[in-house]
Amino acid sequence: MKINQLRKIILTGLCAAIIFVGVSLFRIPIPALVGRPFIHFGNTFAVLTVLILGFRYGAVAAMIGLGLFDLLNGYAATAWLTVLEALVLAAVVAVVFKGVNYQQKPRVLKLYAVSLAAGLIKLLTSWLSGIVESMMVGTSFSVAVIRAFLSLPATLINSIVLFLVVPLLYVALAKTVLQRLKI
Amino acid sequence: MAIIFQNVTHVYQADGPLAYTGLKDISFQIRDGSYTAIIGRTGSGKSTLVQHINALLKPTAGKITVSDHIITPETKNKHLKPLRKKVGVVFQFPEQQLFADTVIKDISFGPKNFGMAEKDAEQLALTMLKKVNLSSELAQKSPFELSGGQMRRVAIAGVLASQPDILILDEPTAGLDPKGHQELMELFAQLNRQGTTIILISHQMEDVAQYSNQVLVMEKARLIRDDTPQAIFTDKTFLQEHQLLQPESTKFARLLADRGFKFARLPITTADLVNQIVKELGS
Amino acid sequence: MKTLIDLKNVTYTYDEMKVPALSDINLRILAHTWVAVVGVNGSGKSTLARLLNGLLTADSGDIIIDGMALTADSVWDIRKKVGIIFQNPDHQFVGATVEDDVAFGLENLGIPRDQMVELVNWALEQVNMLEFAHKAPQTLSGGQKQRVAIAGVIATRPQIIIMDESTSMLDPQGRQDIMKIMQYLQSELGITILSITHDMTEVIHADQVVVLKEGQIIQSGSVEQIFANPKELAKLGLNPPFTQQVQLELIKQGIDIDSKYLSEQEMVDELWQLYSKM
Amino acid sequence: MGKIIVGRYLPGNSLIHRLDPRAKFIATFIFVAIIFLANNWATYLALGLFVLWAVYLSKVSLTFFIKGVRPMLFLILFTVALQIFFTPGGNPFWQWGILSLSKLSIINGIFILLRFTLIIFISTLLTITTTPLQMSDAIEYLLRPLRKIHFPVDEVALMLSIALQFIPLLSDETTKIMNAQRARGVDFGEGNIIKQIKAIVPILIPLFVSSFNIAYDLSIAMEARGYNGSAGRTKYRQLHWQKPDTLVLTSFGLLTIILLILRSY
Ligand SMILES: Nc1ncnc2c1ncn2[C@@H]1O[C@H](COP(=O)(O)OP(=O)(O)OP(=O)(O)O)[C@@H](O)[C@H]1O
Ligand SMILES: Nc1ncnc2c1ncn2[C@@H]1O[C@H](COP(=O)(O)OP(=O)(O)OP(=O)(O)O)[C@@H](O)[C@H]1O
Ligand SMILES: [Mg+2]
Ligand SMILES: [Mg+2]
Repeated sequence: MKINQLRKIILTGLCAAIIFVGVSLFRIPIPALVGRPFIHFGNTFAVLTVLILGFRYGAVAAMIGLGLFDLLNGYAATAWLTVLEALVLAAVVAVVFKGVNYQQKPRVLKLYAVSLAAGLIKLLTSWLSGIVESMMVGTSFSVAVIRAFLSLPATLINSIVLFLVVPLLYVALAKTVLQRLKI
Repeated sequence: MAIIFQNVTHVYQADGPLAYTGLKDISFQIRDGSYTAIIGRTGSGKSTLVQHINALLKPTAGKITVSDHIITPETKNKHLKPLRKKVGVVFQFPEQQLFADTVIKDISFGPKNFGMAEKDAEQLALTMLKKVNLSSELAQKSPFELSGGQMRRVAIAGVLASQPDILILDEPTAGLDPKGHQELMELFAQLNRQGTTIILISHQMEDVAQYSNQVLVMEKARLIRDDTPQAIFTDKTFLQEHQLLQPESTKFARLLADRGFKFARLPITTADLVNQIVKELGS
Repeated sequence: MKTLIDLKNVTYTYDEMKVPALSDINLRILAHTWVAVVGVNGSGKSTLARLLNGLLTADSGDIIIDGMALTADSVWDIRKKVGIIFQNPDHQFVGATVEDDVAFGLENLGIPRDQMVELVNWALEQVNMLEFAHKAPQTLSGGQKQRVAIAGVIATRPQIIIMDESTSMLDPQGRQDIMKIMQYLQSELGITILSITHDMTEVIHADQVVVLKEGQIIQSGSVEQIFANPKELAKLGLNPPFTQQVQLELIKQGIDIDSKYLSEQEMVDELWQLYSKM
Repeated sequence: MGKIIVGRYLPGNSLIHRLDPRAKFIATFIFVAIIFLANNWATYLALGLFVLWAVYLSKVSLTFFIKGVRPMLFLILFTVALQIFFTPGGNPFWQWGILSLSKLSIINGIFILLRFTLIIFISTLLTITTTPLQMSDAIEYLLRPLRKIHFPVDEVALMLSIALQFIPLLSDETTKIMNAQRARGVDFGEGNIIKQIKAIVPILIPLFVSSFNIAYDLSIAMEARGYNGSAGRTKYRQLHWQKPDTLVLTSFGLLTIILLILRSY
């Protein structure tokens, strides 16, 4: 095995760990009337990972990082939904990143296009998985749709943060470490 | 900048199933401008102890006074900035906290956070670069292109840049080669001579003996001794009981003493060892 | 004694570098000896370690390990003979538990499981870590992790172990533990040790000391030979060992003491003689 | 040392703890599937008793399971309320616009509450009684059939185990870096959101740098120990499928049959 490929496999595992830590440690509580919602950076880090490692490895990292978190924290029954969401997110991010041709002509605006797409698709998949979750506990379809809608505000805030933060972090990474990384 | 600990206890994850007592009923004082060393085996609570001085950790019980700041279990996270500005910490392997794209930006990060204007902060950063023996040509380079030893210096400069009155050093030279080690220890000694209170965590008894004037010995979350280095390093039974090493010079002096050599008092530094041998042989 | 490692005119240059990291290295190491490699940061010590294990391939020259030339075909066999322990204990733990980590090298060799179980137990016993077999790495101290790394290496029964600053991140206790174990491996299992280190107290116990500077071996010999000329060493950024520091300082202060390298015991004897003559 | 626990595993030596993780995995997913068969009090009673029996066998205090429900409580009640008020049909004894309340919808709501609780209990049971390492072993094993479609199962398994192993290390590192930056005047967890988001940069970058360094060092260490891809490797750690594991799956078969019978009453 080429050492560079091994390195990339290891890095994928480590990025998955960073994503996991992004959910478990990087949390900002958001003020709300009910419950204790918080912004977490799991999805943000997942998008960054896809930008850094490309679709194949990035998607695996995202699926492992986010899926493992659910599995180890008592959300095993819905972990498969999280994993699917991660896969879709990775695919969209990878396609848009390629589409805007960032690698050839790096412009920050293009990164915002990527993160916008990521934020929107996250919104959509959260809604869909919300529906499936409700159906799993036996609500009727119309109730599932409504319920999924009403829990969107929290996802929206997360998506907005994702949209704003990904370009910021990617630029910071590109300026410091990515140039040294040869994979 | 006197520091006073009064019956300080710290319990990690106090209300979880994995509660762990990191500090148990610790009391001591550190005088303004002193050079204090903290020694003890790994896991004895040294790092836990020093993180209370700038309230990165808060006591579960007890009280800490750092000049006019008082830290108790009730202390809120707000308004800690003035304290944090006064107390600089060089953590273990500080190069692992570098993040900016240029050396100068990284060094000026602290002062800017503490409210200094960008221009002034960068000016200060250049001064600090010189202080840690790095050429000012490095200022615009990426810190990640530097060698390990240089990165360490940049990180230390970043802490010094806030011009702290108290400087906490957690094994600052671990992993450096002897030359790098020597130069940094001299830098800290110089800062101490200029009035900075220094608190050094170290496993290197030579350094402790040479530079400090007060030694705190930690064992299993307790402070088991607070004394001068001379008293501690010449107390063989104490060292043996607590599995602490003695400085090389003390060890060597003991070998000589066993053969019949007479020392006025057991030396704890190389300079003292040499002086006493010369005195004995020269007369 | 037989020659275990033989380097002939070995040169290596990293891809994007202009100057070679190692140039024209000639070095012979005898079986069952303890060799210390010293030199300032960037002098090429780690590069040497990596060449010996085939992690890097020399641009020119020959590397012969235990009579076998290191080539693309023999590299996997050579790796069985040459184990390396690296600097950072956290960055070389591969398995999820202690026993899994020790088994890693054996799994790579395709060894059947029942044989692995035996070898893992044996290796853990050698480093006194058997009782930790089921523990996860994050529950171990740095020194314990390095002991596991050693077990992982000896499980495949190598003839040479290279330590690339393996104790530099440990506390004194951990350091002592590792040194004791390595001495045991050398004397009881006959393993040849090549230790890269900045620690002079360790160097003075070596059978052979190799000094590197800017990619070249500028000295190689016994401790007495190497420390015969401390001024030269100082120029290379290397501190003399503690007793020699004292010795040099005493000479500077006008004490009439032998200027050749003295071991600790010799120093004590010499000083005692001077003392009792008065 | 040992100060970071990943996930919510609780050490123990109960029958459930000792089950093969694959059995627990499969069982959990079967359970989530057959819960769809429940449609009346009898079926819910059967499922409920089954879950409580499993909880009892795990010898884990019920409070840990209730703790698992608590963060979801709002969501559950919310869903239940929606279902109750928005399900038309039956004979509503109260109606206001599209909102209505009937005996049927209330019963329906209670069923949803039960399902929700049962799913959380069974997920929690898996999490609490299975170490992260066993989880990853089970996943690796269950992925194996994908080899047929040339899915790189071994590589993914390696990534998974590396992720698992370095989560504690990187968590620890994160805390350390946060502390170091705090000491340099950064506030985390306070002040306005924009400021807090910006404060992520000086943590994330060192974290990535660390990861690159680990990847570099670890790849060299692995190669030095003879790692040359997954081909030709033997395996030290093995899972042992035993009688109780088969029994568990059988009991799920029985449960399914019971549900099928009960649901037609
Ligand atoms: N966040 C934490 N949660 C729980 N326990 C902790 C935490 N941090 C440290 N500890 C424990 O507290 C004890 C003291 O740790 P500390 O880091 O203060 O030791 P130390 O004397 O600095 O050791 P070393 O010489 O290894 O740096 C250790 O047993 C450690 O495992
Ligand atoms: N992967 C690499 N790519 C390019 N150059 C390298 C690489 N690794 C090392 N070098 C260069 O090769 C030279 C020798 O490095 P080497 O790591 O062998 O030194 P060393 O003696 O082990 O130093 P240290 O004491 O810091 O570990 C140095 O100039 C170094 O910058
Ligand atoms: Mg410490
Ligand atoms: Mg090296």
